[in-house]
Amino acid sequence: MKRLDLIFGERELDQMIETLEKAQVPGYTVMKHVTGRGPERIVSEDMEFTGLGANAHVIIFCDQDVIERIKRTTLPLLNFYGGVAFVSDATPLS
Amino acid sequence: MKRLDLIFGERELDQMIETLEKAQVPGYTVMKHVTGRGPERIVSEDMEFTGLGANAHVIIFCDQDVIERIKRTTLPLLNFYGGVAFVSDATPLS
Amino acid sequence: MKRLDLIFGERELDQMIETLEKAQVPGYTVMKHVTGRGPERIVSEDMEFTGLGANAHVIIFCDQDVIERIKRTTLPLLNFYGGVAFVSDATPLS
Amino acid sequence: MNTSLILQNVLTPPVLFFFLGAIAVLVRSDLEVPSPLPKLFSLYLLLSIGFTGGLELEKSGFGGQVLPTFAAAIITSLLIPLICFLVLRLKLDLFNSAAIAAAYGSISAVTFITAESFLENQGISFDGFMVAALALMESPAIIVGLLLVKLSGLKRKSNAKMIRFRGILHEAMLNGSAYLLLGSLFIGFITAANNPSAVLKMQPFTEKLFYGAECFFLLDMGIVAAQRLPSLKKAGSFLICFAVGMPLFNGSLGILIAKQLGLGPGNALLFAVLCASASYLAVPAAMRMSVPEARASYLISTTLGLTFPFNVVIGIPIYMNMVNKIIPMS
Amino acid sequence: MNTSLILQNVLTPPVLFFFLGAIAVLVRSDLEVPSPLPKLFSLYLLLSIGFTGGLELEKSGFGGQVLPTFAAAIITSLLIPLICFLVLRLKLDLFNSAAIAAAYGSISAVTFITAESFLENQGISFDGFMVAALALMESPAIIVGLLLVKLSGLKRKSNAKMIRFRGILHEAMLNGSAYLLLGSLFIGFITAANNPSAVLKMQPFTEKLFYGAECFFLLDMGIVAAQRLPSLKKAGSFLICFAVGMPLFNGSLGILIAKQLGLGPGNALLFAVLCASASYLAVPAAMRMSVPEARASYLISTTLGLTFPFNVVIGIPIYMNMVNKIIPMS
Amino acid sequence: MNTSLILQNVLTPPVLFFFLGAIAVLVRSDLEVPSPLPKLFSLYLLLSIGFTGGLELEKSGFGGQVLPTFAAAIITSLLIPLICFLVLRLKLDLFNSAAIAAAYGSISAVTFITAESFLENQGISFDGFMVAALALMESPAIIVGLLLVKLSGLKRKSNAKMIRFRGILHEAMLNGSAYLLLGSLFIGFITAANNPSAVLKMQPFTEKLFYGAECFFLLDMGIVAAQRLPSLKKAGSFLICFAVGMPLFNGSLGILIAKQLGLGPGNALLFAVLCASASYLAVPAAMRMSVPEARASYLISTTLGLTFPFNVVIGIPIYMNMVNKIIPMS
Ligand SMILES: Nc1ncnc2c1ncn2[C@@H]1O[C@H](COP(=O)(O)O)[C@@H](O)[C@H]1O
Ligand SMILES: Nc1ncnc2c1ncn2[C@@H]1O[C@H](COP(=O)(O)O)[C@@H](O)[C@H]1O
Ligand SMILES: Nc1ncnc2c1ncn2[C@@H]1O[C@H](COP(=O)(O)O)[C@@H](O)[C@H]1O
Ligand code: NA
Ligand code: NA
Ligand code: NA
Repeated sequence: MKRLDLIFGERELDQMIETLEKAQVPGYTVMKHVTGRGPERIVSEDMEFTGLGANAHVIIFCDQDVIERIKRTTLPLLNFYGGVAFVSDATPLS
Repeated sequence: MKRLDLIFGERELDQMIETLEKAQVPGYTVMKHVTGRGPERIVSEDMEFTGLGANAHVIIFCDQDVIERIKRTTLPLLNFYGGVAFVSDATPLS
Repeated sequence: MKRLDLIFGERELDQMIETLEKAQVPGYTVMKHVTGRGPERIVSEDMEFTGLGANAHVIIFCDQDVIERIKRTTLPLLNFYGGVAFVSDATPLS
Repeated sequence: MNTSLILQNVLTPPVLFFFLGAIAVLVRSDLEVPSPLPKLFSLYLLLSIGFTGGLELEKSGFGGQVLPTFAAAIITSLLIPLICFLVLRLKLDLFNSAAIAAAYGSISAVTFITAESFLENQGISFDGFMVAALALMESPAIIVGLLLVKLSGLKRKSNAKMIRFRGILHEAMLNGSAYLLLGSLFIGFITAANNPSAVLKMQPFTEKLFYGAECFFLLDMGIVAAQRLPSLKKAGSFLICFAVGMPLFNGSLGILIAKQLGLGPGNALLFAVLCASASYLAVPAAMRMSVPEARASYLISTTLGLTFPFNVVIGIPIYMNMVNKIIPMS
Repeated sequence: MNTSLILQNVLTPPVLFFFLGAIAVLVRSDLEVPSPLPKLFSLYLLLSIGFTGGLELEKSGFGGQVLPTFAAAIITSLLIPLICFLVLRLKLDLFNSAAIAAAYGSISAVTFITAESFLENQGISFDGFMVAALALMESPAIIVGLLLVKLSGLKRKSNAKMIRFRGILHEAMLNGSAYLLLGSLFIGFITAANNPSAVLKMQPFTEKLFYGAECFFLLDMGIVAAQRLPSLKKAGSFLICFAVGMPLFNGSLGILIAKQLGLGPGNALLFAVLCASASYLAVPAAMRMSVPEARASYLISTTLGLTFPFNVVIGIPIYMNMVNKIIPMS
Repeated sequence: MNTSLILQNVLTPPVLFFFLGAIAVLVRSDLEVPSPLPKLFSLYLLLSIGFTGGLELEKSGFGGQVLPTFAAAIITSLLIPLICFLVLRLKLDLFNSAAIAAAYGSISAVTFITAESFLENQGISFDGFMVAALALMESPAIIVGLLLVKLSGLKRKSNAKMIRFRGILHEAMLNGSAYLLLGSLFIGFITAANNPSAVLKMQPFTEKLFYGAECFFLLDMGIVAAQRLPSLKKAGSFLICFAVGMPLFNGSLGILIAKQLGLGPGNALLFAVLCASASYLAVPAAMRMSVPEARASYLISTTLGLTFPFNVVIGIPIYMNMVNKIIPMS
């Protein structure tokens, strides 16, 4: 199985999750209040002060075919608003 | 070495950590206030309001034999209360 | 590409990020308020109470050569103050 | 029952802020009260309610109607979950029935506060020892709920076996909110008895600030309640009827018991509200121990999404009306 | 203009705490107000400002200068972003220009409060309905800013197409801070009309506590503002001049309009401050919808890092001076 | 010394809430005050203590006993860590000794407040400038602690070399809590001198609310202290004796110095409490810079788990008793 890490602006969280549901993910995990730096933007804690929220970090454990669907549904949004997405391997503990 | 990601209800955190210690993990890292959706349950921020707490995300870097012990000590609890556990490869930076 | 997970005391965060910038990382993501246990220290939420802060969890997606530079700039600090660093494989979603 | 009574009950800041929060969700505003701020307000309210209750209990002492009321409170909150359980089992499985029954047997402190404000507005007097009754009614229903699972489940799956009696008592008496409420009550009592000047120094925090902090908390409760409404739709019409019908039944039961106890109209209303209200703070957490399968979302959407606003908006005036018919004004 | 007026404006606890926070960053102290505590204070301030404004509005009614002032407020906050946009386009791209223009058309509640305190210190009277003007001026500029992007961008890239008119109205009227402010205003109004005893019960929270909570909030604003200063340096001298020059222009404009409206000196100062101040709470979040490229760091460093302290320290006395010259003391 | 004095000291809401928190941990209740709420209260307490201290300092001026007391305060807080260090080195390594010595040289603001309440209860007067002494005693011990590591470690491992003198001063004077305390003191002083009406507007926040907020904070301190008790057991009997014996010694020392200074009984008790109390807020963070090896858990379990409750419950009445014997009632 695969593990997908998505990091993007908290303000886009609801929209992103909608696209993930459209890709029929089996589940997801969300961490909010995440900060960081990307190629062109620093997201610091004072973003939260201004109502922009910080970043959100979303983890999805799923099969490769879900990853393919996510590419179609979620990637355009990510490219528009900015953010990163990385895939790695993972095996369920069982 | 291996990396184990456990995600489950915050309320079970103490119990889970007890089982991890029983499996003699070398260490662990805990992130609380995590939300998400699993196969049958949505964990949202209002869970915290009701005292249920949100999810916890626990990361453990360890050797394969610890993973085997964790299977015995922690997996039953995880299956009872719900939650996910995934293993992947990781190499210490050194 | 690679994924690097760094976990260490929140109080050293600014210093660590300075060393990461020196290694010219393309970006990084920070999660604060993280707790855990290492080989000799338990970091619990009451650390925050005493102004020590909890742990920080930093994720960096980057190429192998950046990892090599991070080894030179960041590892000494990590060894001095304590903390863990693990590398795994990751592929950008695209 | 006249609508002006309802309107007057609704047009108070706490209730208006509740609806402001609920409407925020419905119109998709991005207003939110980020965690753990709601926790700050719920801890504050429990501490203040408990402390003030302790002061009042010290003033009233344990004579007269006090001890009989306490006994009746405990018995009622053992009885109500049993009734609820029987009703719920008509349609729901064991675990959900037990969890929801426990919630309706327990109490909602915010509903109680709203009823107090309502009485003040109407100029009807009531006694401070009723807060102690509130504190006493928080836990017994949880014990009943957990026992129901344990006993009914004996022949069944493994879960029930995992529950031990000590664990049940522990969850019921020592969950964070019951513990803080009872502890603050105790501290208020001791302080009133030994240290009257300290009482004065606490008042700006525990009393003056209370009404405003309640508004803030209700703003968030409105948000949470409205977020839960969709899952209520999924829960089906049985639960929706239950969420409205059960409080009416429990409230009426409470009034009859209050009449037997000889309580005045103010105390009788408060007793009715304690019976009619359902818990969304202590119970979900406590029940999870035995019932991870109980879909907490049902529980909270029923108690917080429907029963709470029902009680606060329509219920309280209805119970008052019933009290006025049944209990003679002193 | 005398420096004692400036000094008296600066030597108040809120302003001093702002600088205490700013200096903490400059001397690299590790003082911080961890999130979400700043959110607690900003929610509290909006709720209290709104509620108190509602009370005052109920007192003043809608007669006399009230409705004309409201109309002027809305028109001004549609006009100012257009002027700002023209100026900004001299040097900046479309997206940044629109975002910053919207911020300067909108208002800063904390600057407004500081001006109120200033008037109280000077013993100059003003009217409570001005808070309602503040609430009305929060949203229109956001609409203008988003429309500017949409219209100018029509022939251009895809982003502009993604913005729909409904979305624009939604972001402008229903962003968390506008919604809470207007909602609390509404609740204050209703409560004052129906429930005077509830007003008294709210006062310890919404009024007594206000000044101190403002200090705490300004401590954090000082920290954030100072953290933003480096990125202001990157922004270049054009933006720095804009951040100081534009408030002076907008403030003067506000005073002229106030004179036409026949407002007294107190209200005129408040109107000038509404025009001169720039938003850092609602606007950045609302603009992001259309303009993810707009470097929010420019926006916030300009409005919060420079315009806010400028207005609070020097601006208010300057505007007062202008008011005294232009508007005869009644 | 009579036990009624102890009882009266214990039966106050702040102390009772401390024990409520501690017992919650012992009986395994799930009561918790989630982060960053404790930070909210500690920031609030520092701000309020500082501001009020500034007001009082402005009232008292710098004449009479004020400056000598300040000088004595600084000298004492340089001396005490040296004594503690010598004692600790009998059993502990360099790093732990230095860290713990610094903590006992520094002060605990909450212990100080409790002593003030104690004096008020007893009807014994004291002076506001003692808060300024508290602020002055926070940092010097940190400098001593860091210097001890640097000097003793010169021939040793690399750590000591990494500490620079500028860094030491920076950590000691500009750590968040010292900075906020001194800054608020300064602001209180300026406000009292220039703006008496602003002082009145601050009071509901900084004074009226204080006692209740203190209770809330102590509830959390009780939880943290009790969580630390197990690691105290690991620390061994030497540290346990130290945590009780050292405050007694330092308190006595403080009383002797107070006698030399000619302080009245109230001020003398406060001075003794400053000497006897140990820091758990500023010091652990500051020491970490030099001493990542210092097991912070030892430090906090000793100061917060044992010395703090000891001082608050038994220590204060003991010191009062000693003061009454040594210093004649004026
Ligand atoms: N190379 C990277 N490694 C880890 N996190 C990253 C990286 N690049 C970007 N991010 C995260 O993604 C967020 C949004 O990135 P962007 O909008 O592309 O600047 C940043 O704030 C970081 O938290
Ligand atoms: N496929 C998944 N990917 C990421 N997180 C998941 C996934 N499935 C479940 N989770 C997380 O595990 C939590 C508990 O899952 P469950 O109790 O099985 O519904 C959820 O709330 C999610 O945070
Ligand atoms: N084996 C491990 N797996 C996951 N996290 C760890 C591990 N070892 C240490 N950590 C994390 O690293 C932090 C600092 O570790 P240390 O200072 O080495 O005790 C701990 O508080 C944990 O959060
Ligand atoms: Na009930
Ligand atoms: Na403006
Ligand atoms: Na000391």
